[in-house]
Amino acid sequence: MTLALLLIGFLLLAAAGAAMLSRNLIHSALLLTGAWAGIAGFYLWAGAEFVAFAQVLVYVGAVSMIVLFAVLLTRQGATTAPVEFDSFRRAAAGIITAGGVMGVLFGAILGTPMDVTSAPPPASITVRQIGAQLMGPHAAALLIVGVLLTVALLGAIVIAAVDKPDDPAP
Amino acid sequence: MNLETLPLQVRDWIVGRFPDALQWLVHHLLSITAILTVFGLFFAFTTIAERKLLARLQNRLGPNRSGLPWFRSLKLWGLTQPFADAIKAITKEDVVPAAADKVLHFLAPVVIVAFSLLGFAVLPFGRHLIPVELDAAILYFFAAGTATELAIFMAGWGSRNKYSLLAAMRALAQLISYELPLILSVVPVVMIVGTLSTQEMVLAQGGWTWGVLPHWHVFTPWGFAGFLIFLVAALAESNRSPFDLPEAESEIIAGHLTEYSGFKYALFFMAEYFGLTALSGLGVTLFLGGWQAPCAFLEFIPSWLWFMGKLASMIVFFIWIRGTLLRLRIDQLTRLSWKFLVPLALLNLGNAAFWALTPGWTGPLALARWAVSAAIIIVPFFLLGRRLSAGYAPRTYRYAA
Amino acid sequence: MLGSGILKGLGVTAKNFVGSYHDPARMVTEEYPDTPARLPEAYRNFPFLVTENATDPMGTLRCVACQICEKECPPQCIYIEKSKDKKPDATGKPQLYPAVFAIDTAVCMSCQICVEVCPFDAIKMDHVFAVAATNRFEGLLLNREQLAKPNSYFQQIRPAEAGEVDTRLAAERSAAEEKARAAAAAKAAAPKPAAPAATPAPKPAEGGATP
Amino acid sequence: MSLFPNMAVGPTVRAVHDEFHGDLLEVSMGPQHPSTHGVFRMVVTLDGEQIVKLKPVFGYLHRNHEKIAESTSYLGSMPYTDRLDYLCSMSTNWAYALAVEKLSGQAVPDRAQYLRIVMAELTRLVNHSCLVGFLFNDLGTSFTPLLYAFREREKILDLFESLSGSRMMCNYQRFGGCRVDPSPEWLAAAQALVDNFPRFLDEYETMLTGNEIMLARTQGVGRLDPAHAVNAGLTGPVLRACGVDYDLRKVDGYGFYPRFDFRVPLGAHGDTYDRYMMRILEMRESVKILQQAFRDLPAGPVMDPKAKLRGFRPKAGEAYGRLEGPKGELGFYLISDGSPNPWRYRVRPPSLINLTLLEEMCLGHTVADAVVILGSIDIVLGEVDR
Amino acid sequence: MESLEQIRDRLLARFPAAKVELVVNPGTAAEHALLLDAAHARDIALFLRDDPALRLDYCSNVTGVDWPEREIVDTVKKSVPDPAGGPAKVVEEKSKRIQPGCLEAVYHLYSMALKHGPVILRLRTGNRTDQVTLPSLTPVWRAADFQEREIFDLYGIVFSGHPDLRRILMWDEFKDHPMRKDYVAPDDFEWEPTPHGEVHERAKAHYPPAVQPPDGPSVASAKEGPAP
Repeated sequence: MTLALLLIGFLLLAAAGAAMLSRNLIHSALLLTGAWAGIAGFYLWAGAEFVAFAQVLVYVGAVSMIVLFAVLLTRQGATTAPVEFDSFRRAAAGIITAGGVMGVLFGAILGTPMDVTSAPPPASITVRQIGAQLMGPHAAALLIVGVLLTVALLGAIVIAAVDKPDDPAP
Repeated sequence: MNLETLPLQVRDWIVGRFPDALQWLVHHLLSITAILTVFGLFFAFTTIAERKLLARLQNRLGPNRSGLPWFRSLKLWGLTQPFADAIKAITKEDVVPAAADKVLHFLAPVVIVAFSLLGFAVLPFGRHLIPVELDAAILYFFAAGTATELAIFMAGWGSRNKYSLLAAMRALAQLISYELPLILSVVPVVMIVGTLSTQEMVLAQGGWTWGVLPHWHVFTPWGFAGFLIFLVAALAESNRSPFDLPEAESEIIAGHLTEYSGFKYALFFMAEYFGLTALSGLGVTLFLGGWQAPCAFLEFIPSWLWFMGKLASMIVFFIWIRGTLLRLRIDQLTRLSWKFLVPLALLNLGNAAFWALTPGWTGPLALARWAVSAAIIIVPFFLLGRRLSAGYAPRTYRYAA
Repeated sequence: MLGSGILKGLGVTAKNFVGSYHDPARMVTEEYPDTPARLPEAYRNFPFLVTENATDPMGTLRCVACQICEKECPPQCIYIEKSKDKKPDATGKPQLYPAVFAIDTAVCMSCQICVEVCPFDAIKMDHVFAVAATNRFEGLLLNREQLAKPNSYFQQIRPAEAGEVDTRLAAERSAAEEKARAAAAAKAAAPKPAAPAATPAPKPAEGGATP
Repeated sequence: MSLFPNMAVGPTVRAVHDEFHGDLLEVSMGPQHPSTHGVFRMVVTLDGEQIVKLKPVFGYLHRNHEKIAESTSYLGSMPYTDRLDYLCSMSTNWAYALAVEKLSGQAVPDRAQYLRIVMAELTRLVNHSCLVGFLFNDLGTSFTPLLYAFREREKILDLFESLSGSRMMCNYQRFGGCRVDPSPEWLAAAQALVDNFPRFLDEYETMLTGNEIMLARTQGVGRLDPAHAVNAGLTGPVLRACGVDYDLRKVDGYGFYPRFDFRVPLGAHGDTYDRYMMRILEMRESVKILQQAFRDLPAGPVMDPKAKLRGFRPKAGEAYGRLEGPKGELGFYLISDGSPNPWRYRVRPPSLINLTLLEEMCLGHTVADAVVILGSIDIVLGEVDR
Repeated sequence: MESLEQIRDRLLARFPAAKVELVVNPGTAAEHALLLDAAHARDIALFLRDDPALRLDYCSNVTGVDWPEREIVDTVKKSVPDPAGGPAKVVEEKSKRIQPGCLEAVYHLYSMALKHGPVILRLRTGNRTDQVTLPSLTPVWRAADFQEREIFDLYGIVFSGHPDLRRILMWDEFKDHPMRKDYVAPDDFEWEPTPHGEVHERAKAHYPPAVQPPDGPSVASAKEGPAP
């Protein structure tokens, strides 16, 4: 089973790396989507089917569309020119922030107590139990997320709606 | 050895011939090949059925000339037409425009066919014939279905052609706005049956009252409304007739398929049909009782025949719609979804909740239960319908003095 | 109700679907290569020259190279060169005949104005529509030999019109013979009173022989 | 009343380059496009889906028909008139014959006048059924209404073929009458066809006129203001759809039309739906005219005995003959200088002039609507480009 | 509708400076026309459109006509007294004069409001070479838009005041005006070897003798074999 994990991990990191390095913005957006699919693969490997399918449905289906729209609307999709070396100060600032973020990440990973031996695969949870959990202890979180998303949706519509007169009256 | 379990026995016989370590792999490989061959042929004969049915709708014969290569006199009513089309598609030159983004142009058909085939993994074809018994089957089905948007966008953007770009934008708007009613029309069934797995949904629709009336969801008010919304949304998801805007041949030539030719075009074509078959398979499973027989005494016919029969009848209905209806404009299409289908689907959700909470109403109360449930869905249908078609009515004309 | 128009539409297409199986009015396909094309008699496509009989086409060509059709043809696709010598035609009168009569069927639009203006019924419209040639210039330029078709063919493709034309021509020929015989008789009668003493007039039979 | 209501400023026209909305997309629809009814090109500037500018481009099928006519005899130009509007060759022939008869004062016997009306009305049925079929094809049906309309059109074309010899290139009228006298069987077949034509129309109307998608797609699309339509010289069903009562069969009363009782339908909104209904109602009126014509078709010659076939030289002078073709006012303006060839031969093309306001009708609508509006105007490129 | 003479008199009364003449149409159709001078054409057109009695709101047809220079021979019969006292002999005096050529735009106007018949206007340019501008009547009747562009394209009359004067039928880079009587077709047509008449002569000039087909069509097509 660890062979599958290595394979998924390698594909995941390769896609993410390629997304970083590729010149064409559309290509990197699609590679990012590939990386999300890799994460879904990882969930499948871990036996959490529900989360994997939710991940594919949400990320590969919807969020990738939002990223592509963002790329199209700002019309950067066509430009493939690399960013030149502007000035020493900007490069230094870039390296510092990257280093900071990496430090925080590694601290978090190393800090969590994780026993290295592969834990016994948990009994497969049925969707009904997940539903019960969601409706039970985590009901508040679910409702807050729902409200949050609706507000975000309405906000997006308000911003995007150009003050166009309504459809020409018949 | 009855016909019902024949496919299972054949599978067990083949799997038995392999060493144990490989048996798991062979088992799944067999189900994959079974799906590919059955639905590959189903796709082939759907194309010929579509062309002949459309022809019959239009008072003409349809393709009937392609017989067998060496027995020329044998015409076979054109049944070998799809194989002729396949050869034509394969041998045609595959032109890739110079300015095209080669990677996207190549990947689009691959992605769209792969993801549209994934949907078949969870459909219960027969009493025991289900490729993968997933607990979250419906969620898996919709997860597999979302990637078609991605592929259409890649095709539209990759071809570097104005019409393809227009089509990619239209396709995205259409698919996104119809994903919601599709999922919302499925949620009542999940709520009533209480599970996401398709096999249990079909089992829940078993049994007949007085041996004749099956307990299919479509025969309940919320089920019928859900089925209609599902049909409209499925038409839109698979870019079929009233909603075939992305490849509206009269406006933007073949939309995102303009720059595709040869085998890649055939792949897109195949993906569209696989998507349509998968969606109608899901519709049959959720609303038309999957592989359940319509009456008790017809139980002897194998269950997978029932599934295929219902699937074929839904495909014929789609073809009939294609032969009759006009195409909607992009803003009307999205308005139909957001202002009509989504509110109705939400109401239907409430309707199903009411239905689920009142199982106890028996005898005269059952009629009341039906009436209330029907009213919940029909009254808003008329109100929303009148508001949607406000100002559009056939006119009467005056004549010159 | 919102969907009623759509349902009526579906009803009509269903009626047509069912109708296509039993109602001939709703099944219009004619499988052309298998069932031959039914052409009405008046159908016209590309002219042809009428000859009296099939055995000697160039000998009995009705056309007398009067070049009216060449002048009247709108796209100017007919090319005629008169013959130097004369040849007796059906009624016996010596007439010219076309040494070269070419129609460029690539230019001809089958408008049958040449048939209308031809005073000798020498050119009629044909029923051929499956025309193919390997070379679009010389291949479609039909000369006299290719254009000539016997009167029997004309009767076969246009029975009514051919019948009319034949009765009219037969009437003209008999009238022409009448005149010729009367002229010959008058000629034979005239010399007798002028020169009774001369050797007997050439035998009337010989006069009658020259048509 | 400004003649160019929104020539420069469409309802949502904005600068070509706008930071947030991105620049405008210029698409060329045609000359090779599935729904421009021939080699017609529209250079469309799009803001997203909406049309901001639309320039029609003509000339792809220009054969200079008028220059050819100046070097051909009057009779020689008759077959060329079939090629002008190749869907309605019979009524174009009549328009040309009408102009030449007006130029030379040639009389036409009664039977020929009746036959001309029969042929013109049959051509109107052919043209309108053709248009309605293609309009639904532009609206997106997969050929079903088009094939129903073509089923009826083919029956009429078979009648033309058995009479004049060719389905579409009839070359049937001559100066002073018609070329062939139809046989009784032909008249019986025509009568039978005309009697069950309304059955086809009823089936068409039940299938499509009440269709919700059809109402949504055509009502309010391509609206036209009557004053602009009259000033822009639009004629035919497109003009009557705006409510302007102008039908040459009633106004000029040419041929024997005053003897027939028929009504002229008028629209009220001037949009694509009205233009579609004009064609359907006009087809019903044409069926009424045909039934009256078959009922009292007089006997007698079809060709005026004094009419000369060759060597036709009208006196020097000019004449403008016009008639109500299926697409609008079709006119022939002939100037003769006494020679067998006309000095100037001018065709007034209703298809070209009906396109004058195409841009005004399409501004603000989407690409899908522009195709439908063009389909509802009914143009044939043979007549537009001549 | 009033007769043409009444219209002309009302126009002359209304626009004293304008020159409006009646052009007689000798043909049997007897559709006479009004010849307007270019300067006042647009005001007269506006008047004709808006006058309540006429209301010519529909410009049906706009036609370009090319009248090249023509040599007119007028024969004048004069009786010449015979010097020897005999009867006076009638002598035809032939005098040649050159009628100057011009380009002409003919407008057929109808009224849709009052449904009455054609009033025909004629506008003539100075000559056929440099003075070829006429006032455009598109601002009065939008119907004349495409037809005036066609006249500009095929005849070369420049319409001043036309909103969008471009070639309509020929491609924009085309130089000459094809409908003029003295137009010479370009020689770059594809060789069509129907060897007769004028086409044959022009083909000969194009193709070196080697390529030319042997004279006479019969020989050529015999080799090709009969069409079916």
